[in-house]
Amino acid sequence: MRPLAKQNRWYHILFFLGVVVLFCSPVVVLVLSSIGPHWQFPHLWPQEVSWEPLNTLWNQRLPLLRHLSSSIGYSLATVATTLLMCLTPAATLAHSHFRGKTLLEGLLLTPALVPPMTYAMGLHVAFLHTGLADTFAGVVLVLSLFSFPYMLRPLVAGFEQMGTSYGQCARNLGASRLRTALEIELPLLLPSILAGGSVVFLVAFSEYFLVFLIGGGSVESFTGFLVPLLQSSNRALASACTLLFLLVPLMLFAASEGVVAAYWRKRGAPI
Amino acid sequence: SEPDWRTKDFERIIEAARGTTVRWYMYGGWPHVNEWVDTYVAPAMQERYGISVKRVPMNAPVFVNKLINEKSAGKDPGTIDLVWINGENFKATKNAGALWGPFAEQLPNWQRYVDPSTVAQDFGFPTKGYEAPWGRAQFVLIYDAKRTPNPPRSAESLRRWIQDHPGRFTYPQPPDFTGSAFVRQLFYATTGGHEQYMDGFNATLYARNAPRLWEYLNGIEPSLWQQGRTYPQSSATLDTLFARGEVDFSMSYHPPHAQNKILDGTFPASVRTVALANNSIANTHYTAIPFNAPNKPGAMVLANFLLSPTAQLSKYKPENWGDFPAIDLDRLDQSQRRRFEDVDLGPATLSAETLAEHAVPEIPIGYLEAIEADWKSRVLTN
Amino acid sequence: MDFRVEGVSHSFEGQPVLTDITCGFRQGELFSLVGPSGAGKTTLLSLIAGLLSPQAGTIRYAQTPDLNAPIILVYQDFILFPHLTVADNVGFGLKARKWSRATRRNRVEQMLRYFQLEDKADAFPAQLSGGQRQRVAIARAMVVSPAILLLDEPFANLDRSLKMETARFIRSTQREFGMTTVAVTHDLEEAFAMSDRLGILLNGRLRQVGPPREVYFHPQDLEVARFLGPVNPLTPATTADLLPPGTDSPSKASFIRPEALEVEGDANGPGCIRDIHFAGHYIMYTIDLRGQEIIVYSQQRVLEIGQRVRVRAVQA
Amino acid sequence: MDFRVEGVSHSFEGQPVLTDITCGFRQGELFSLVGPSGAGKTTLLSLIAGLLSPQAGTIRYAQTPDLNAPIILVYQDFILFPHLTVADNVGFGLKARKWSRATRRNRVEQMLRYFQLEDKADAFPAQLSGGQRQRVAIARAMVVSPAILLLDEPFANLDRSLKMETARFIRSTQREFGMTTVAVTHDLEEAFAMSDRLGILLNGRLRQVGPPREVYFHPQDLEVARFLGPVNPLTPATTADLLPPGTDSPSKASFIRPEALEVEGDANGPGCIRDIHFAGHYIMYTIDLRGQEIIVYSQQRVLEIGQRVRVRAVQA
Amino acid sequence: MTLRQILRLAPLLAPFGILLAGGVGLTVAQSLGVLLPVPVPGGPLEGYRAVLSAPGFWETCLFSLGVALASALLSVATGTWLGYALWRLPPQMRRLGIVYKLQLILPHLSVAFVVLLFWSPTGILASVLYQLGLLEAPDQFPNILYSGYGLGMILAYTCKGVPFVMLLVLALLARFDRRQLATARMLGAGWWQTARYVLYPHLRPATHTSFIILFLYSFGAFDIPFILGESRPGMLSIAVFNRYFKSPLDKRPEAMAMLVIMFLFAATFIVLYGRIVRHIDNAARKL
Ligand SMILES: Nc1ncnc2c1ncn2[C@@H]1O[C@H](COP(=O)(O)OP(=O)(O)OP(=O)(O)O)[C@@H](O)[C@H]1O
Ligand SMILES: Nc1ncnc2c1ncn2[C@@H]1O[C@H](COP(=O)(O)OP(=O)(O)OP(=O)(O)O)[C@@H](O)[C@H]1O
Ligand SMILES: [Mg+2]
Ligand SMILES: [Mg+2]
Repeated sequence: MRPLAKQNRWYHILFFLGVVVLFCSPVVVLVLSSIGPHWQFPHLWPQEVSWEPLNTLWNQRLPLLRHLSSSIGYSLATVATTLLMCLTPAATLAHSHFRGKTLLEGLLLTPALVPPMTYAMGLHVAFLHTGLADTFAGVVLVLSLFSFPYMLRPLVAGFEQMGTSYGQCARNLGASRLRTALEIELPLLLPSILAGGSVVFLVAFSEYFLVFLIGGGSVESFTGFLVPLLQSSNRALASACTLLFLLVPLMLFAASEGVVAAYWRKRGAPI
Repeated sequence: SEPDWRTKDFERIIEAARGTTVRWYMYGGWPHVNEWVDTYVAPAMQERYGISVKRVPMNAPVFVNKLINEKSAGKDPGTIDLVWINGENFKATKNAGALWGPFAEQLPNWQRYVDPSTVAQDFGFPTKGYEAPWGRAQFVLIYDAKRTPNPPRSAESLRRWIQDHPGRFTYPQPPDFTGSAFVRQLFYATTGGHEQYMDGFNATLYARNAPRLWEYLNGIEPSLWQQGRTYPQSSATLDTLFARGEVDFSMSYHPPHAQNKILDGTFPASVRTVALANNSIANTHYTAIPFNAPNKPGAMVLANFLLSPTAQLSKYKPENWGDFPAIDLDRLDQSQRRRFEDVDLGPATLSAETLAEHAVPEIPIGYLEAIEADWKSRVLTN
Repeated sequence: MDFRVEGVSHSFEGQPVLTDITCGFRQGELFSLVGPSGAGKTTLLSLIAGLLSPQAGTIRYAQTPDLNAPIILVYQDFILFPHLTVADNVGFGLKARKWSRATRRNRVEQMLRYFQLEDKADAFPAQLSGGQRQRVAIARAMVVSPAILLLDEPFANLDRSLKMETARFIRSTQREFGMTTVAVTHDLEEAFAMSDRLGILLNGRLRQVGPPREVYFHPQDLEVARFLGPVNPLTPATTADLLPPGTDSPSKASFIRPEALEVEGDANGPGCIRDIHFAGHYIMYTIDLRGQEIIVYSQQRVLEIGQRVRVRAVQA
Repeated sequence: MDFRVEGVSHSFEGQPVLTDITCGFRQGELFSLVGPSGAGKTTLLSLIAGLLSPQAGTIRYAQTPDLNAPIILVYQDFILFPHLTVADNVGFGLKARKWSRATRRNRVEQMLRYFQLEDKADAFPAQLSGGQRQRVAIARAMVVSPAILLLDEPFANLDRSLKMETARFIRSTQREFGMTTVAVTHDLEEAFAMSDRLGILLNGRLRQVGPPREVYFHPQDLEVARFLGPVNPLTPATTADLLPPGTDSPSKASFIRPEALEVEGDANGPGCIRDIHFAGHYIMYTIDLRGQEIIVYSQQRVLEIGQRVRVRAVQA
Repeated sequence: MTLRQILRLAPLLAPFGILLAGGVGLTVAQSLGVLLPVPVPGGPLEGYRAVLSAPGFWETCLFSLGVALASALLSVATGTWLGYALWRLPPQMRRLGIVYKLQLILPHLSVAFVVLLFWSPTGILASVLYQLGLLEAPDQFPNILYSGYGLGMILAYTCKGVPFVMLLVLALLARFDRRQLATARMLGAGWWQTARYVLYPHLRPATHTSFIILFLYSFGAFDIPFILGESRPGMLSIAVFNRYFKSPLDKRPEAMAMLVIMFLFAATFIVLYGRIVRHIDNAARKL
């Protein structure tokens, strides 16, 4: 038995480099192919550099920014909505037992996992009748409806792990339900919320069909810009656009991750 | 309530449209087209009519579904003023009653410059004035003159070329738009030309002729890319394979496509196009107005502007787009016509005359559906 | 606040854990609940705190517990909020009572000083030692002046002097505010020393309730007596040896405690020392007295294993 | 296995927790580590177990620990595997040693019987009481016969009889297999009773190491003495009252333990009873002796608060 | 279920009910030939008949299942391992390790494109091999992407799935007491025993959830097959996509029938999976 405290530094460094290469290489490739549209076998990098795609992006910067901010807006709103939708149900699913719970938990996953066309038409008709179609609220609602499973699962896991005793203890000390939720449970669930929120944000941010069908083009979206490019053969511009697309969630993740990690590190937790 | 704009004088329509916004829903995957709309159409419309044009990128199937739903829910007004549409999508929306019209023949530029016979049918489906033409496209094969100095120019020589160069050719899998058009061309070529099919779908004729097409396709299959085990799922994938040098041909339903790709750097400068002799399908693409368009006058003014010789000329220039005019050049005056003739399409795009020489019309939609369905059972799974 | 537990029973998964517990708890008293591990002590506290509902029986409070007269439970495993500092943990109950920041800070500081945690005010629970955590948990509960304070093993992780100080603090606060305290403990000495009454829970039944001396000296039966400390059963044979000649074997008390015996070296004595355990302020002798094992606590330091001795009851 | 801790220091976030600890641990001994809360006891155990690397100093083992001679630490908060049953928790180490299912089951059953956990074999940790969890943790460690067993507060949640039995079990297994045991405990009585040697850790320094009696009766200084139990400092004034006339105030021992004193009612005595604490097998009197507070442990039951008394050292 | 529980679940049950009733309801109706935008001839079950009897339908189903299964298994295994290994790294490296999220963010279409760029015979790997002198021409490069086994799609789905699993796993590990690992090590447990009995039970919620999600998602999504899909056999999702988006409206009942079938499959799969996993875990619980 080698002393537990001794950790193999070289193994760690090698592994870390491996992870970095593995996960960064696609981005490097995207960068290269965005400036080298005519990059071909057997060259390891583009032989000639073209700034054309970046130029195009620059020319489109105003509409791009508009679309981008609209996308960020409804994606964040979706994260908030799913969080609100999922909190009490997740606590209930984690802490109580009833017949058919597993079944219900499973069924609640389905919206995220079947093609959106499965319910898109029906929802659109329903939204048309309620006046939600072509509105920001409608887009947020439809995105929440199909991305909530990504929030629900981490939350249920988080609640299960947290157990009931913290909540009980806080209530016992006289805290109201709201204070208990806000000051005790939410901070403890932060890693789970972050995990769920990241995925929900991404799913909402990347969704194309539903945003267009329900938002009807009056709610602008960056994917409306990106997806046709990705589907076309203009790889260079598509790559450049993808990089731009990458930027927003990346900054958001880095920021939230940093904040949460600092929060827990300070508190002596192993994050 | 809204006046019936179909009966109104166009001057009044322009008047009513002044100061409004037109939301134009169109395919957004071609950056140069987007740019042309944003930097040419929109300012011109603003300047001439005080109309602000808002381009909304949206794939046709999405707005088709949206319109059909809005129709069944009776939502009026909607959000779409004008759409870029043709073929099956036009048929679907028209059949669902989701289009407004007829309006096309009312447009001054339609009356002045359009040859009605060329736009009476869209894939064999009567347009009845529910859509206004604004461009023309034609099918071409794309090759690299450096790699393939002598490209085949007929179905027969193509077959030989493929068999001589195993693994270097493929086509997108129908129902991909481009792949499907390629198969339709071969249908014409292997069964004795297009004329016989122009009167609408004839099942017995189809049953008699189709086997020859399957024979051709199955004949080349073993020599295709990946031994024909698999086909690219989209023409974009085929473009990529071609650009990376995995196959020697790409194809497009847009003659300037190769030139555009050279300009944006995807294809090398030595890329050229070729049309199959006397057998290159051409079609027209259109604009249409949804039944619940909130700004019908504005949409009509835009559709009319797009048909104007200036707009058509601008669109025709390869640095803008290179899309072929939908208007009949014979109806233009001399100087206008000269300007069209003077446009240098670029080395990769075939000239208008060459294309016109080999152009054949699209097949009625019934054949298209039959071919796409049978391609699966006769070519793919056999 | 006084309250009554009436005929309460509880079981987990069909296994009865508490059976028919009935007991009144008096305003302001310090009641210690003792019993072997797994007897159901924690369960009883949870029932009183209202965290579990009794499956049978009721618990009647003299007045409905509320924010001003709360019932507070200090958990056996503390349940400190890991994301709050020590100061915030302690101040949590005050915050819930909407105390202003300044008064809260004052009160918390005072509390921390009392529990010798001033220098840990800004530490997080993960950075504390076991005993420090326990003190934070107790401070967090005491700070809101509960009407009923329930302590689950409040001293388990404290060293002797902290234990005594904490006990003293609980005792004095409790007296001052008249808060009824129920403490579960394994430390019988502490329980004897600080409680007004003791309750002995064996196998899910409350076997005896009473002031410490009464319970210690007049246990209801041998089982209770044994639980409270080692006992030497009095058989007719040993009685003769242990009690002064002429004393009758007392009819009621059928045993004698180790500390009530005295041991003396005597080469002709009837006993023989089997084992010696040094336990600090006393020494435990295990003595073989004509075949029966007798335990004696004594200050005698000179005896050795194997030595022959005489054992006698002390005159109190 | 014997091992040496040599000049070990450790600090958390710049705060020194252990300073220059040097101590040899002998093969097969039971070493108790005592010290106030936060003294660094847990930290020292973690260092010995190799869970932390010392920031200065080294720990030398007589032989490299391995599967057949493992070092096992039983945590203060147990760290049971929450998803395994009690039996699986206990059998975990045996499985790692590739014991067959049948022999494993036998051994585990035997262990559980020993710790009175047979009926909890299929329960999960969450369904156990505090003491039951503690026993599972100890059983899980003992079952693999570690060469070095490190126990962090092994008795904190056990009642007296379980505590004694567990101590006895550890003691006998430990003797049998010659496993070196280091136990952190707050229960001084238990530490005195069962350990071969005691180490006293105050403020991160190992202040004294020795057999219990030596440490108890010859503490190195007053601080150590105080930690081990209440002391009555001997001033010239009190010496006269407490010691038999003619005895010189001993030069070395400057204090006297409460159990070395005797108290007697005496209407003219110099002392006055201030406080009485009943603690089971003894009673603690706090006596005001000419203005100085003196603590006496006694069996005397008849005295009352306010009564005048005389206090004297007992003859041992 | 008590009323209280229902009330507490209501924030999800209500929207889920709307989704089912409103959304899936119309789909079911249209699959049965009613409420269609344009009337379509044929009986109510015509759509289902056409779908089930389409050439190669079952083959397509099996192939889609295979691709989904392989990519989900691969993602869960790799993602769990990588997540755990990342968590074990020293804090500074662990913090930088969030680069794993890059691939989580990349749209599926981009990932497909990147896979194509890497693995095609004229791709980056081939170029590297060429530069190393191990390859003379692209056609010597092993045929990976379009070999008929769906390897390209499996690769792409795995690229997307691994960071997803890592995200969930790391969220759970954030509240995992490292001393459990230390205890297992002290007791002599090897790599497998620790993983199986200490780590896995803790990560179980993440692994099972992500398996279900990744499996069903790759079964039904069409972004990646759009670029890396093959023709023989094709992916079920592409068949749906084509019927829905690329066919005339009279194919709507067929498209809807396929969607209904996929929905039912997803629901059945989830239920069965839950049963099977519970069974396996219970059986394995006895050490
Ligand atoms: N959630 C539960 N599920 C099943 N059994 C339980 C549960 N909680 C407690 N028990 C069982 O109930 C009995 C009493 O538990 P309890 O915690 O009240 O004991 P305790 O007297 O506090 O013991 P200790 O002194 O060891 O803490 C024990 O046998 C325990 O195993
Ligand atoms: N992870 C940590 N970060 C910062 N400080 C710590 C950490 N762990 C322990 N400490 C501090 O180190 C000191 C010694 O802690 P340790 O746990 O060794 O004490 P202990 O002697 O075991 O106390 P107890 O008897 O209360 O368990 C304490 O003051 C504690 O606050
Ligand atoms: Mg308990
Ligand atoms: Mg400790």
